[in-house]
Amino acid sequence: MDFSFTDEQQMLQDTTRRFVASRYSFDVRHAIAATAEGWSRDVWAQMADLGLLAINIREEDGGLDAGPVGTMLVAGALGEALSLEPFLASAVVATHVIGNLGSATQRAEWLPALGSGDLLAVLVTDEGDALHAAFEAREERGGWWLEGSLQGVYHAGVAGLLLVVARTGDGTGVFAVTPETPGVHVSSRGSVDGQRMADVVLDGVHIDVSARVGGEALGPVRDALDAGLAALCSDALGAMERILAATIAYTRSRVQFGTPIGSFQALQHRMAEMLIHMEQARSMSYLATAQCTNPDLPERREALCAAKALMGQAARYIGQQAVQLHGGMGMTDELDVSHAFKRLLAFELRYGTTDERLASYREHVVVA
Amino acid sequence: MDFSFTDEQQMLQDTTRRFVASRYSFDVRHAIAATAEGWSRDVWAQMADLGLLAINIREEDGGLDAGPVGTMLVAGALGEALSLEPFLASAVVATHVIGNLGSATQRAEWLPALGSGDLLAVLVTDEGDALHAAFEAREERGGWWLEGSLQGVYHAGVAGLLLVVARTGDGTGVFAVTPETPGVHVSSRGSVDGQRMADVVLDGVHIDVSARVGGEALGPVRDALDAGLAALCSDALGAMERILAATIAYTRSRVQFGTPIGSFQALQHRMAEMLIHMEQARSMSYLATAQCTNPDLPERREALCAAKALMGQAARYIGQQAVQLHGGMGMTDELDVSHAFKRLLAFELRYGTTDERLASYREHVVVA
Amino acid sequence: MDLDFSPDELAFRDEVRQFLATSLPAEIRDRMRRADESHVREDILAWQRLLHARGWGAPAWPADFGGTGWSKTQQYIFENECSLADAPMQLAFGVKMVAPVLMRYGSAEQQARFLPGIIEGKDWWCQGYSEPGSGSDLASLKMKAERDGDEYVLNGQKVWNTLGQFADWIFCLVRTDPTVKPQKGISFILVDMKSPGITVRPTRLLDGTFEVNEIWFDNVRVPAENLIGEENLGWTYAKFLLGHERTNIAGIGASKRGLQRLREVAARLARNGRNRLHDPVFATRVAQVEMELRALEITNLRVIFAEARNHAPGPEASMLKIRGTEILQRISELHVDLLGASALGLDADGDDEALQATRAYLNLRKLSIFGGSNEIQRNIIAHMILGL
Amino acid sequence: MDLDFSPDELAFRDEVRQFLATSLPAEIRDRMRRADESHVREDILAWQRLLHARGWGAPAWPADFGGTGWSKTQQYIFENECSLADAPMQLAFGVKMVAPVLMRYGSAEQQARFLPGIIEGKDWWCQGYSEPGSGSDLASLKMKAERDGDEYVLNGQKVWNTLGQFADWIFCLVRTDPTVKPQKGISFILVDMKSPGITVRPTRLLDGTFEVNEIWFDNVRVPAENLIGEENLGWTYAKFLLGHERTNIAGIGASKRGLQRLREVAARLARNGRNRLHDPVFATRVAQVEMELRALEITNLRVIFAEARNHAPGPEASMLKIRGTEILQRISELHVDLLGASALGLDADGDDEALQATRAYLNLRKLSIFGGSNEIQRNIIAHMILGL
Repeated sequence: MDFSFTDEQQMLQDTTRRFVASRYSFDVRHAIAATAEGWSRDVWAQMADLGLLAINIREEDGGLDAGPVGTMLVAGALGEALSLEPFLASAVVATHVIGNLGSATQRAEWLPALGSGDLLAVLVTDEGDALHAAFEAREERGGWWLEGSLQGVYHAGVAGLLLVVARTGDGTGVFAVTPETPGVHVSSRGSVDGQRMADVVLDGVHIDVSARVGGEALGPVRDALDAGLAALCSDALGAMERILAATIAYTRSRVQFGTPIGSFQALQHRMAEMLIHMEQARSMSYLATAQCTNPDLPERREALCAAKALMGQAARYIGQQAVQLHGGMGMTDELDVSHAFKRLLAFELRYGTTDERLASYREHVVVA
Repeated sequence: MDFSFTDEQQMLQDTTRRFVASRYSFDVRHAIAATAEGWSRDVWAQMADLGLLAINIREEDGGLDAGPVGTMLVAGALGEALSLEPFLASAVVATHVIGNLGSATQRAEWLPALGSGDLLAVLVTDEGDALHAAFEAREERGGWWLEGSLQGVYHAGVAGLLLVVARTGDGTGVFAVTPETPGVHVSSRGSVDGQRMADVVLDGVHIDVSARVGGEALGPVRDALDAGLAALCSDALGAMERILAATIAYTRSRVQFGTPIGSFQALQHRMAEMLIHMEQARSMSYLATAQCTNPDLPERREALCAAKALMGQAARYIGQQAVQLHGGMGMTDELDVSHAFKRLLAFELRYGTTDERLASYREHVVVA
Repeated sequence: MDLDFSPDELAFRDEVRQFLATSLPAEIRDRMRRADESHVREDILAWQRLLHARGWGAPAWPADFGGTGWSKTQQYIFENECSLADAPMQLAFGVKMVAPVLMRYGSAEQQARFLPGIIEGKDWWCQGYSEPGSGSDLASLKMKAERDGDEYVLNGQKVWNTLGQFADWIFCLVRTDPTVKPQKGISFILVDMKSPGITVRPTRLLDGTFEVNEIWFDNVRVPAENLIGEENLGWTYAKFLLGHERTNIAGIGASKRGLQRLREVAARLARNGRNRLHDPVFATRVAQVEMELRALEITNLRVIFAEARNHAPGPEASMLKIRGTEILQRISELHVDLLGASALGLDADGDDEALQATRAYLNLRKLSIFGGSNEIQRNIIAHMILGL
Repeated sequence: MDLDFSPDELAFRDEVRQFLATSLPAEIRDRMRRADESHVREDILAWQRLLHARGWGAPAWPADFGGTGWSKTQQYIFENECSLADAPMQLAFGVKMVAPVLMRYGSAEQQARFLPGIIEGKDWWCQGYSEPGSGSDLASLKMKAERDGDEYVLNGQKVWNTLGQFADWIFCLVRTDPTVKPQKGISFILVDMKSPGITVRPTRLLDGTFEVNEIWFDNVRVPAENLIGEENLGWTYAKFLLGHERTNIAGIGASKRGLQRLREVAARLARNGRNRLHDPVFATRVAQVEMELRALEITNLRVIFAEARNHAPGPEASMLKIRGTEILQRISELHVDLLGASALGLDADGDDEALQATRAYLNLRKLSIFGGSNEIQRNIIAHMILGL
């Protein structure tokens, strides 16, 4: 049992924190959110320069291979900054799939570009359920026909490479599709947390046989989604840290009836409860990170469901209380509190909702 | 819509309140609880003198016929006093069954004795489920054979008349059995709320054919249990009033860190929440009273389940917080708070637990 | 004791229902149903005119002033039926807030000048109470009004002004005497929103809508005849007003409508699979809210009954505010949880139930903050009811 | 970062399990399982002797004093395994409370005189802290100790004394200087319970058991050599002690055992029908507790890890106390709710699981009150961690 981080991991965290502290202020983020694309290619390039986009690429593929713990620390710092960049979608999930499933040729073609930030890839599948394939792939005339549609795929609207998960008849495959391919329709819209997501429709899309990424993909897709879930948990923990710190600072400075409202005991106890929720959430974020690569799948699933469900509950409690304790200011778009609140709401709903994860957990541990 | 009480109802409430205020102090109750029987025949006689045992007897049978509202007000005052007497079992439920089901002869034989306190009768059935018959009745040789057993029947150990609900083959019957009848085994024990309850075993009990009370009994039994449930809700409301008043008084007088603990905002907000729970419980107690005679059975059942479930939740919250706010004193046997807390726990578990009632309500209103 | 409405009350309810079914314009009802606020001023004023034409423009006003003379129970029935029928809420700032103050403390001239515009749906009123730093602690407000001949000159800032961007008039609390203790130096004044020197800046809220404003007053000149009652007695009028703000504070009708819609959405989603209401865990959460709402409706009627006898809304209204807003917020959570990942979208076009659910969830956070935060309400209960 | 126990720690856990399986007497284990406290003094002291014989009499003491030299993680593993095996809890007042004070602040003579009796399971210690009116506000205590030659003369009353009816010794906080501010005039003294002038009155608790006492001191003469450290510095020692009281404060092992037993009871009840754990609503409540417990175990290990590095238990222990006691209380609610109406009985004979469940539910109300109420713990978090 050891809760320390290695020097390398610590450095990765420090790097990310320094970067967002100097380059990703609330005002910068606000300006980025208001752009049409809703994220910053410039920031993305800087993240690449710092190596952050290569932490999920293995060393033999030219990456930093920082593993789940390194990813946790980077994602946590980005979550605290309420970052809008597609780190989780491209640098964690898509990078994972290509690294674990791709042929040597595919890895060599895509991984360096992913690490350098030149390529942005997104896995197109139901992030809440690895077993649910929204697309069908049919092999025909030396290629593949893809059909299907999926709503709300984070950052799919700006991806240079869509990694479509489809049922193949005898299993599950991942197919690399560029958005320019005829029959591909990607329409972006905003998510509640200010990030962009897209509805993806593949209407008789034909691709070359070589566009299939590796072979049977269910395992690698599930592994990538679990890595994504662990990173998302860490992102949410960062948002919790941000919002709790903001709430404490606000209640210390806001004066009513002649005293700071932070001196009112009922509010103090509420914040103490927020802290406990957050520390319990931190423990679960660690658990998700430790378990997301566990080869014992039922054990992994049980742990990840518990982590997501408990953190989802913590997100709701902490988010709602933070807004409440900010009073009217919490209702506005002007402070970070409402944006962190919305990021926490998105966390609750993504990668299997709190309700869904709690039901799965219940079936694993209670009825078993 | 009218939330006022008639003069007669108001008088009944005042009478009961004056009676318990002058004759049923906490010390008197404590002494009664310590006796072998656990209730006071003397108090019972005084209640009879005041007419309280006749309020569920119709006027044509010589009673006061105060109806559900009168019963609610009397039961509420007795609940506030944490009364140990078998008012609910004998003067509400058993009296109801005889009044509604009994032949003229049976009513004439038993009702005056019930009203005068000379006879104490208890309905022996599962108070949480009118449809569950714990006993079997077989007609044979000009009489009835009764078999079966039931645990935890309140006050059955001191009843002069057991009204046993049994399945008859073609329906449900109520059978009047005296405890002296061969084969009747009644063993008393204490309930968590300080009242006595008994396990009743009928082992080949033979009774005369005339001992059957009226005919098909399912309807009257259900009606009587619903009247009992409404009275029990009112009893619980009385206990809530007692425990909240005690908590407010305690926190006003108990000084810590130089100020009464009732001045701490976190505790004030807790007590405000207790009050809201109690007022919501009061509304549901009214609802139970208004609905317990509704001829529309699904509507009645829905209302009674909602009332019992919500009041059960209120009982738990108010009871637990009252003990907590009393600190160590709440843990002792010496103040009324722990006794009211235990009465509220018994309320949660009796007449269908909170869980059971909430599940029934859910099936009525949500899935329907 | 009788928990049911009387035959007369039931007949009244049917009359209201009938009126709503025939007189509420379909396009207004549909916009309300979709929470489409693109025509909010027109819709609310049009509905006010229709109500006025029916003689129901001001349910709570005395008949002398053109009110209905309805009992409190009738007013309750009316408001609930309006919610259930997706009618717009009447604009409280005029009908329910400034009007009672005018009727009680205004001069005959002021009454004649302002009340018709309110009941006839001509004037849009808004409220100038809160200031930066003076929210729950309202008496600490700072906006100055200095007498200059026949006028007052106003300087300062109001915040959390609801829907003032559409307003013709604003009633303001202003400080006319800074030398006495805070409650003693406040006056109550009516200001034409077209007056030079007023700047309104709508505040973008977390759900992307614009519902509240900051308003700056820069040497705004207001005729002294617009002062209500006496100078420096405004705190009395303000407290009187806050008492009247509390009718329908429990929002029973809105909660009932929310639960109806939850059922509708659940049934519609069920075309792709099972109805979420058949999941016992989710259904239990719904049942819990239904049950609490049923209790709260009775509690609300009890408070109305007591008020009708005592002629003064008491601190019991704080209970209704707390539980009522908690229930509305929990229903909005149920909507989001029912929709799951679909609730993530926030900038689809307005005709999408996921968008509405998410917006409502975000927007209704305000319920426990505005109108006296639920913490303040708990303080009131502790002090005024429990005597702590 | 590694959340799993190391191979060495796992081997240690197996060693503890093996010891418990072979050395915990069956009759003691069965009494603990039934919450039968009829032999509580004999059982706890017998088990202490068995632990001592194995060299494990004082897990947290330094090896110099006969302790195990175990790491904090090993101590955690040991306590959890003991809970899971239904072993008695070691009596904290001796091993975990007065002993660390003796080792840190006692004289060599005091250490030699008192520590062996504690670790060898000979002496039963109890605590004299709280007084009427001085519970959470401990520093306001009033019990007097006046110097008279080589003795102190004690007069006053202690309350909420746990299990003192069985005690050989009591450590007391007493006021030796009433003229200075409260914290400055307190001393820490050890008193033989056989001293003339001591009266112990057990208090009947709400569950019918006798677990706490009132103790009166009427001119009780105590040798001055029984004073710990310096006169009037007792508050320092008391705070040091309270810090040490907090090991195993989260009660992870007890909660795990409680959930195991809930499953066992559910399975046994299921012979008459379906297992209540197949009811999704009840099962969700169980899952909720399991999940929070899993998180709390990691949180507990994080606190232990941090403490091992910083050498001082911090205010984080307050979080463990709050959540740990909430979880234990909720498990006791689940037991009662599982049993339903069967849980009504309270004076059946001791071998009845309904009786145990009800007693436990009632008795465990104390967890959020004693040992620093959960309200006090929230104050500590607000002040010491959040800086409010």
